[in-house]
Amino acid sequence: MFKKIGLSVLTFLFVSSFMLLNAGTIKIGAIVSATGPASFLGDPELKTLQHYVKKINDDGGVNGQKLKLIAYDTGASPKKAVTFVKRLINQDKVVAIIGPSTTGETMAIIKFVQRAKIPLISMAGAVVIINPVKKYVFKMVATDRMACQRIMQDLKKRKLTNLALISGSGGFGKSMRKQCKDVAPSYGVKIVADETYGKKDTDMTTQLLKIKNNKKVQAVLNPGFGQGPAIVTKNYRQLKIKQPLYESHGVASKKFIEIAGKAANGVRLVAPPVVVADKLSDSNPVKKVALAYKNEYEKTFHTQVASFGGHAYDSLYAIVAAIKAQKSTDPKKIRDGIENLKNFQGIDGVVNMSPTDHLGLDTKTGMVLLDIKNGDWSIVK
Amino acid sequence: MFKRYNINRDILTLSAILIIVPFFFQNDFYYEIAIVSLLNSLICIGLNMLMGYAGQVSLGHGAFAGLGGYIAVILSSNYGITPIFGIFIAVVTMSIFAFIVSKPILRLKGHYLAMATLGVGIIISIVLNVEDELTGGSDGMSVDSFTVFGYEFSSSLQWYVLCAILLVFTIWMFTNLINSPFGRVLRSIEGSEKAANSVGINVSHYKSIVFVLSVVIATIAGSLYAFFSGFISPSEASFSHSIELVVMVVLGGLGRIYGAVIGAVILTILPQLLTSFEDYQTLIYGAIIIFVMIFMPKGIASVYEDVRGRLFASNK
Amino acid sequence: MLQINSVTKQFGGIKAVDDLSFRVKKGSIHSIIGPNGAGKTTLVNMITGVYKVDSGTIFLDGADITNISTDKLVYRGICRTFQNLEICENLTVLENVLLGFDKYMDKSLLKSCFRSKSIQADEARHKQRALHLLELIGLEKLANLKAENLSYGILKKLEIVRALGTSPELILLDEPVAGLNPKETQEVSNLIKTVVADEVTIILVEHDMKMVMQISDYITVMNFGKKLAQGTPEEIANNEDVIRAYLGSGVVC
Amino acid sequence: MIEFFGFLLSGVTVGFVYALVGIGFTVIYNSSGIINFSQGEFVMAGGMSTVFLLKAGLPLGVSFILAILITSMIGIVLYKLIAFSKNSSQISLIILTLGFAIFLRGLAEVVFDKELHTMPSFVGDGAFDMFGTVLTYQSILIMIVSIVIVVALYLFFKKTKTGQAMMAASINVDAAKLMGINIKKILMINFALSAAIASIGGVLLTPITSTNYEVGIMLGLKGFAAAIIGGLGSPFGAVAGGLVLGILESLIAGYVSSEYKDAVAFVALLAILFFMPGGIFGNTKAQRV
Repeated sequence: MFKKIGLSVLTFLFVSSFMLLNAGTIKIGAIVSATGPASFLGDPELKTLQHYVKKINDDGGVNGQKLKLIAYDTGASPKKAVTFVKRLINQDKVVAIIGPSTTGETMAIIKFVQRAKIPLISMAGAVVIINPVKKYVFKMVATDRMACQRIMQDLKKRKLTNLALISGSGGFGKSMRKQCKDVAPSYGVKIVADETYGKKDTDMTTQLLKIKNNKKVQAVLNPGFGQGPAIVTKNYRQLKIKQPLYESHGVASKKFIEIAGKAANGVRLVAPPVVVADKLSDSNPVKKVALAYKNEYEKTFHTQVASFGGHAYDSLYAIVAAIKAQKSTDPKKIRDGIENLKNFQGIDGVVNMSPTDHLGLDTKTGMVLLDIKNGDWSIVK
Repeated sequence: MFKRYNINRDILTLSAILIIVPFFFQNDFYYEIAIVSLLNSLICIGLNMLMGYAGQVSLGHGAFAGLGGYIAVILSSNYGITPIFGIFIAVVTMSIFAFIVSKPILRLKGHYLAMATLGVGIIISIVLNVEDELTGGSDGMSVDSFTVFGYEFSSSLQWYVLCAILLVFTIWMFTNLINSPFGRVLRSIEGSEKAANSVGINVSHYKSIVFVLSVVIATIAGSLYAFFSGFISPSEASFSHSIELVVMVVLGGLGRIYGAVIGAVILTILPQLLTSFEDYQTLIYGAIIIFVMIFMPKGIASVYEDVRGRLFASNK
Repeated sequence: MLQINSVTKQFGGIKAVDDLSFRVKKGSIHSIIGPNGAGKTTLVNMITGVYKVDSGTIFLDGADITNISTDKLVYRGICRTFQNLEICENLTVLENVLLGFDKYMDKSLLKSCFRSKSIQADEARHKQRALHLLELIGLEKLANLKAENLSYGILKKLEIVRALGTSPELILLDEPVAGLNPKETQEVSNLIKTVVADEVTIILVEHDMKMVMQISDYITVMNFGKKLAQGTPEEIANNEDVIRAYLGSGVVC
Repeated sequence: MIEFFGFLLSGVTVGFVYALVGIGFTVIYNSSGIINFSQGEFVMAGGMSTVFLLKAGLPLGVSFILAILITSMIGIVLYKLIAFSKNSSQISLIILTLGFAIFLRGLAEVVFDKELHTMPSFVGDGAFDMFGTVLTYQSILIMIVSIVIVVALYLFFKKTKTGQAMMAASINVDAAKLMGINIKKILMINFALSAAIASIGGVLLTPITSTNYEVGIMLGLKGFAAAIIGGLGSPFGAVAGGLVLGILESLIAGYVSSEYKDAVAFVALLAILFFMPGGIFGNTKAQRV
């Protein structure tokens, strides 16, 4: 008896808690890692999505319909991302999904959006997400491969040909490490040391010590995001390693400077242009959108803009543009709409999608090279 | 015939519930939760046999389930072995592994045993994280669909039926086992190892058998979960998953056959209900565990048994 | 029947049992007495394979049984009870006794899982025998009660009955009446006598002198791990060494 | 060779932190026989409280002391829960402390946040150059504080009346009761003390490694491994265990694979449990049948 009653009570709770009836709204799903080791990324992304969905609705919605954002926080766990993507598809019945924030999570859920035929715009960096092209998967963020190329260019210019890698072991670090190793030879750069560290490691002294004792090393590159690079940077300064330290676009956030503290000064990194929107030259096509976003974000949330929020902005407006263009909220139509985006002025650059290119980002506008000076960004000329 | 095969009221009730519940399901997501509940119940039944009946703690069963799942998945996804055969090899491998591990580990007692199983579990989870060529590392790997002799399990209903049948069957076998001389031996080990030893029972042998048995069930459930969800990541094998399983068993009621099921169902559904409390999720989860351990240390099932005991006392 | 040849056991630097030898005659009740710390329980633990013997040998009916584990000894016909009660409190009284018959039971995993007919018949048969044993100590009415609900005195008897289930040829009773009142002591003592009637050899470790003198056929006295004296109850009662050791150690039992 | 000393040195710093957590385990275990799985969360609570008190504008010293007091209070709450549960089964107690750990983690998420935090070093960012690596002032501070705590504990238990009463209580509860020792009070002090020690570790560690709400999980487990490796029950053993662990980890990371660094603690733990159940410094007690 108890079992029966218990189970029926639970079933009832279960049923009633999911009674979501929303007619006439366009449901857009979001999977972000707003907390946990990738909160650097997810937090500004979530804030941006919430803010601009509200803004769009206040301005009358899309084609007369209001948007409804259903966002879940994964804490950067691929397992949770899988659970949530199923929930978004089966339970919440969204028409498009934005996210996840990280590569690992994105790779984990691709299969499910492909099967359910729901368009996904990922906010993660790795090139593997859109190469090879998958019908329902897009991304508009500069790839790690582009970041690598930009860094290698700089290394070549400074005649630093022996590079040491110390990469995070998560999806982003792994993918960028692979891409950098891949493109290095074409710039005449040799990888002379290749260390890794775990997602939640709190001390990288040992790995850095090995690099320090390697006499060939002329520069060090640290692909990774989250707390890892901050600790690497701190340990790097503690060990007084003299060679220049390069970081990836995974750290293009004020949070990085905050955690790494003074150690961040002198770090050179690649970043999406929005971070330094106000410092861009007026001829840069991105400047107008990026600056407007940056000002609005900083006014609303009273914190300095992080590049990652821009990914969310672009993804959201790309979906909106697709819905407007197709005059439909059918997921398949939205997909077609995204694939046909031309000359889309995003924060991260100008986008021209095509059936063979689900990135569509223009390389020239996609990445800028920055130095950290006195706790602030400065563009490397 | 019912009597001969020991098909008792509890089994029939459970079957009835399992048949009725799907009528309340509104969409695939409900099935999803139900299937995960069933698979967790399965692991917990094995774990309960180890902890509740033989009295041996294991803080590593999540890892065993995860590793078992990985073996089955890697075999089928990377080496093209049919899933069912993959699971079979995983079961055999994990049995041997569990048997070897059980010998030194089950000599330990109390929190030393807890710590040793925890250690083995964490080592497994680290290996799964590090060997990314094979396992996809911390980002996990995606899993091919589950086919049995050409029959593909694709809809949620198919999975639900499979898991429900498996659960009922396992519970039936488990009930028989516990009520047999074999089960008495297990319970005597929890009661007093010395007593068991003094009447000629090779305690370490039986401990190993139960350990292997519980790992086998965990492997089957873990593999099925991986095939069902189409994805596996080392978080299946993580410390927190192991803890979750132990909490399910203890919450439901150690040494109570249906306790494991009740605990598993509640703790699978609870986090889904708690997503609306997002920030407070972990807090509430912890508070519930503390509450149960303080006020119902013998688990939820014990409350039910007390009530039933009073009601049916005269019948017996 | 049992032959102990100069066994020795050390803990740290202390010799708990030191070069001890004696024989136990078939069908007899052989008591081992001695002051606390004389090494009696250590000796029992060595005979039953709980402790490894440092040196010396133990023979049962001419076969070497030195350092064979407790559970295997059961199959050779040796069973024991414990000084500190070892009863499975989570089992019923009947199940505790049934445990004694464990060595005769089929515990194949598959048969158990699928509830084979043979196992059920087996179980029913042994249940009858177990109930019969319970009748010996007048507990058949309490058969389905959890053992945790019973008094200490009853559990002490239960332990002896459980040992009987293994059909032993030799039983080692480690202080079977420790902590019992005179009435219970008498009951246990009677029980032991009826057991002897069934031609089981008994090694009895006990402090209760009255009982020892009453039921023993032969007595070995230990002190500081060594054999102090041995003989029939009368001989021991009149042995000056024994009297001195008991008085000297301040323990009068 | 210089490399070797470098690894050794970086291992020692981490080792002392494990030692501090291990000592905390030891204090509770000695007095109550309970393995407290929320020990790691005490470390987290210490670090996180300090960070947020600092953010609230309090001076470093005050924040530090307040954080230790807060954590001690948490320790007392745990004791009260355990005492209230009147539940002696080991599995239940393990689950109870695990549940408390999850609760604390959840509490930290709500009261603080899930972000990573850091704070300035107590003694400046300076460092000594040694063996090709560096020894930061903060590391030296951790070592000194750990040693001071161990010595203080030793003196407390051996020389003061309260300490001796606590020792007596741990050896024989009933006898201690007869002697008029208030067991409940002593257990409570032990829980508070253990939490305080762990929180000191948490505060000292934060400037080096940063902290967040889940930093306690691994630290707790490794601290426990340290305690067992050193022989559960001896504070000196915990220190030795912690150092062995820290150095082993660093050497493995340096010479074998940094990815398997975290496994070291658990392999060592298993090895000790299987082959030297008494730990390096403990002694196996013969079991009485």
